[in-house]
Amino acid sequence: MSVVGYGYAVWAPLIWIVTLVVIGVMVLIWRSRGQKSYKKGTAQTDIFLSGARVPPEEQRHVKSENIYWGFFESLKELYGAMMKPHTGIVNDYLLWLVAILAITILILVLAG
Amino acid sequence: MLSKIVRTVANQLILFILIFGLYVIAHGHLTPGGGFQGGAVVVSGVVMLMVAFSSQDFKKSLNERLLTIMESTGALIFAALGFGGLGTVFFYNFLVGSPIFGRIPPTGPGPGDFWTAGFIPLMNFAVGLKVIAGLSAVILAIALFARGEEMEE
Amino acid sequence: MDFLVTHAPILIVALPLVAAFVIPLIGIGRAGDRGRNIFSLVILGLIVFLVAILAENVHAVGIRVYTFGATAPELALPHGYMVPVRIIFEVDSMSIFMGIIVTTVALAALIYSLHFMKGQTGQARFYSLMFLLYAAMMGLAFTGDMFNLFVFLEIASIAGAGLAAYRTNMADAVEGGFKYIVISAISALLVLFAIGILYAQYNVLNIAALAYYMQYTPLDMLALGLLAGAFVIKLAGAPLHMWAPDTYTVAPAGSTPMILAASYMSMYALYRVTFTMYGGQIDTTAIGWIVIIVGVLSMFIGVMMAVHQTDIKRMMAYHAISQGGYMLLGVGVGLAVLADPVALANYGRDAMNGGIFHIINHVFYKSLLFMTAEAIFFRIGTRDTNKMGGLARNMKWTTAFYVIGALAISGIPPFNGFASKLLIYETVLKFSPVLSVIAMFVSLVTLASFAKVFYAAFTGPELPAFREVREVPKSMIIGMSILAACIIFLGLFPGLVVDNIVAPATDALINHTAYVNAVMGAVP
Amino acid sequence: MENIAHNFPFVASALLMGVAFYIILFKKNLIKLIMGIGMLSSGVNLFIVALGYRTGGNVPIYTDVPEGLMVLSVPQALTLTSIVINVAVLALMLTMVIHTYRHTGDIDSEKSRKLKG
Repeated sequence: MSVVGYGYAVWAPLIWIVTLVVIGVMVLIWRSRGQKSYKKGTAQTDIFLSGARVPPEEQRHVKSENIYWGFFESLKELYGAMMKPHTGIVNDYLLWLVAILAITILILVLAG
Repeated sequence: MLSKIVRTVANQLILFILIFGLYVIAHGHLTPGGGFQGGAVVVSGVVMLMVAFSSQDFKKSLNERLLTIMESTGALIFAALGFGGLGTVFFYNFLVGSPIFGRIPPTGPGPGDFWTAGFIPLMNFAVGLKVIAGLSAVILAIALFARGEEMEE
Repeated sequence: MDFLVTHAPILIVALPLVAAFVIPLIGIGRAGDRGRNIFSLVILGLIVFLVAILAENVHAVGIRVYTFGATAPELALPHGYMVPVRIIFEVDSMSIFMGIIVTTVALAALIYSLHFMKGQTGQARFYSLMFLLYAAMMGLAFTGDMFNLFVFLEIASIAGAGLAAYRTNMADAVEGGFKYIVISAISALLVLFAIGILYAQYNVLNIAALAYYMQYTPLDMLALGLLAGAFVIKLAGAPLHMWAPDTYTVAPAGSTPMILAASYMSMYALYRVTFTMYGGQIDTTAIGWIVIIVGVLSMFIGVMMAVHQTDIKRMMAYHAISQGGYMLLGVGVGLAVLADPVALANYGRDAMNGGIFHIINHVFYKSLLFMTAEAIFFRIGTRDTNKMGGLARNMKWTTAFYVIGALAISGIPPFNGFASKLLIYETVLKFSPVLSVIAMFVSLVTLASFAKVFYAAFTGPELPAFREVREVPKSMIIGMSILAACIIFLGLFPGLVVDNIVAPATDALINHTAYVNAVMGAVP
Repeated sequence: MENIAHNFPFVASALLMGVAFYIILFKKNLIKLIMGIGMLSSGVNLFIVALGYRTGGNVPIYTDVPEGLMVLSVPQALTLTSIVINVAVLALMLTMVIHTYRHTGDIDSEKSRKLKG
């Protein structure tokens, strides 16, 4: 009932979940055998930044635009090329429509 | 507000425009025309009044609530006529043969009999009501917007 | 009960239409809000029931034909006629599949909106437009002739644009609505032009009759090109996707899923035209490859633009484009091999199963994600992820729903996105391995971009500005949990769904003679 | 010569559509854009009405017509529906342009845009 066969393999979510639960239980058992000396509310849980002063909360949070900075930096040219057609001008959207329409009709009339 | 001559002529002319619009609505099943066309003719009269007088004056008499009620009523009458045929099939013309618009027209070329076509004339009336209210609301709203005002909420 | 079963196709379209015009009348009084909410829920509950019995009926007896104004609903072709003369509704498994999707989303969106819209002006118009949009979408799914398809497309566009521009106090909302109505109006006029070309040749408007008489002349191919272009811009396939982020971003929460579903109704129309109307003797390889290329472009451009966004709803809108590419890829593979029975049985049908299964999955999880984004907007008043942080501390339900949606869209097992994506990867691999690799890469970037937003918006230290933020009201949580429950159900029992509603829909598309014969079977 | 006269409505509708597309694609003023869409719809409507016309045909409203061709009534019904829809669409667009003008003080599609990228 919950199984989908694809030819190469079979995807059975229930079996997958049972496996996940077994692994989870194993992890929990593992975890419970760890050190017990960690205590909440003491200096153990404070942030340690090589002795430097810890900045306030707003500055500690990594802003969304800084995440994957390297990815965007290395793909700068691709993004430059991709931003160019996304002008936000409604006439340009329609220009694309007409261009694609012309190509589609040409292909269909010639191939059909 | 335009000059007194324009206002007086508009006041006289609106009657004829209304009559013609209602004629087009009523004879929609016999002649070219119908609910939308007749409604548009009536609304052209409203536009004329709006040009001759000012759109603020209309805000009082043609308020949003009235137009909403009119428009919804028109649409509901139309839908109700559709539901009326549900005994057989939706949109089944159940009025054929009944005294209201139910006559079967005689064959042969002729100007047509008014009491024919079943519920189609009634639908034309409903559409006409809806179009008059809807287009008036549109035109009033745009006229008021252009002056920097809102239609009252 | 028999009465309801017989008249279900029209009641499903007519009841919301009536509701759309009754709602402004209820909303006039002072105490109208409560009455209007109850009325909307009652009507929609009734429609859900009708859709359920119609789905059961279509599953049991096959294609249902409903003829307007005839002496009997099944009388599409009166005795001695060569073509159907009346307006007909033709409901097959594909139509009812789209109907189920739209109805579920409408139910969740309506319940979500009850609290979301509280205290805003013009609520009557909002609900009225919602019902109008719903009626138009169901009409699109059920209609059996081309002209009504155009009419319902236009109604859906008008209602959708009105909803998108609903918050007229914001300049960008009006702009998004305007762009939507402009591209919708022009694409609808292209559809009308194509209908005119078809009518000129065959003098019929009925889809089944057109398919019966289709000669595949160059003019027919011109009409197919116009229809395909118009539907592709409406479903936001690259490179015609640019309007979608603008519109989805600004639409108020309850209506964004509805507008999203409306764009997939255009996808349904595209499939209906290509498979049913042109699916006879013609070699569909050319149109199949066009669909595949559009799909791959949408996947890639959509996801790459999405990673870059800082507006949370805009990011999700670009993902909607990218996920639309998966559906086009899956079904495009099926379309390209439609003329080859061996390849079709080998992997084409499964690819189409994947593409069509992805529609229901995607509409559910993307609607859920849009709702979580708008829940954040509801509480903190911004969509900019740069300004967010630590929201998980106060909005636990919203975070949970976001995580469910994000995992589902990234294709993480055991959620539903994985089931359909796996189906697409495996079948496309047999058709062309490169396409399959691109699809997997896109899925990876999807996960990356959702992880980015999760990190930026929900985790991190509690920002002082959001210390007072509370969880969203109950009706919004209920609306989201309906969709979350659907996602988990689809994820746990994919086989049940694929066998009972997806596979019949695929077969309804492939088996074009059944659709034609349901109307034209009695032609002398 | 007769052929040209027969095809005249189609030529006119093609011209209308061509001019309309030129306006839609290259005029940045939103009001002009709306006019272009209006012209496009007129062109399509003219095309469909011209399809149904038969030279020397009868009016399709009599119950019993004389011998000969009859002008097709279906395309006229289609055109009428399409006109009604277009009225609604154009009205909606105009109100949106008014709102855009109120917010941004401009009706140029490039200068009034807030959403891009």
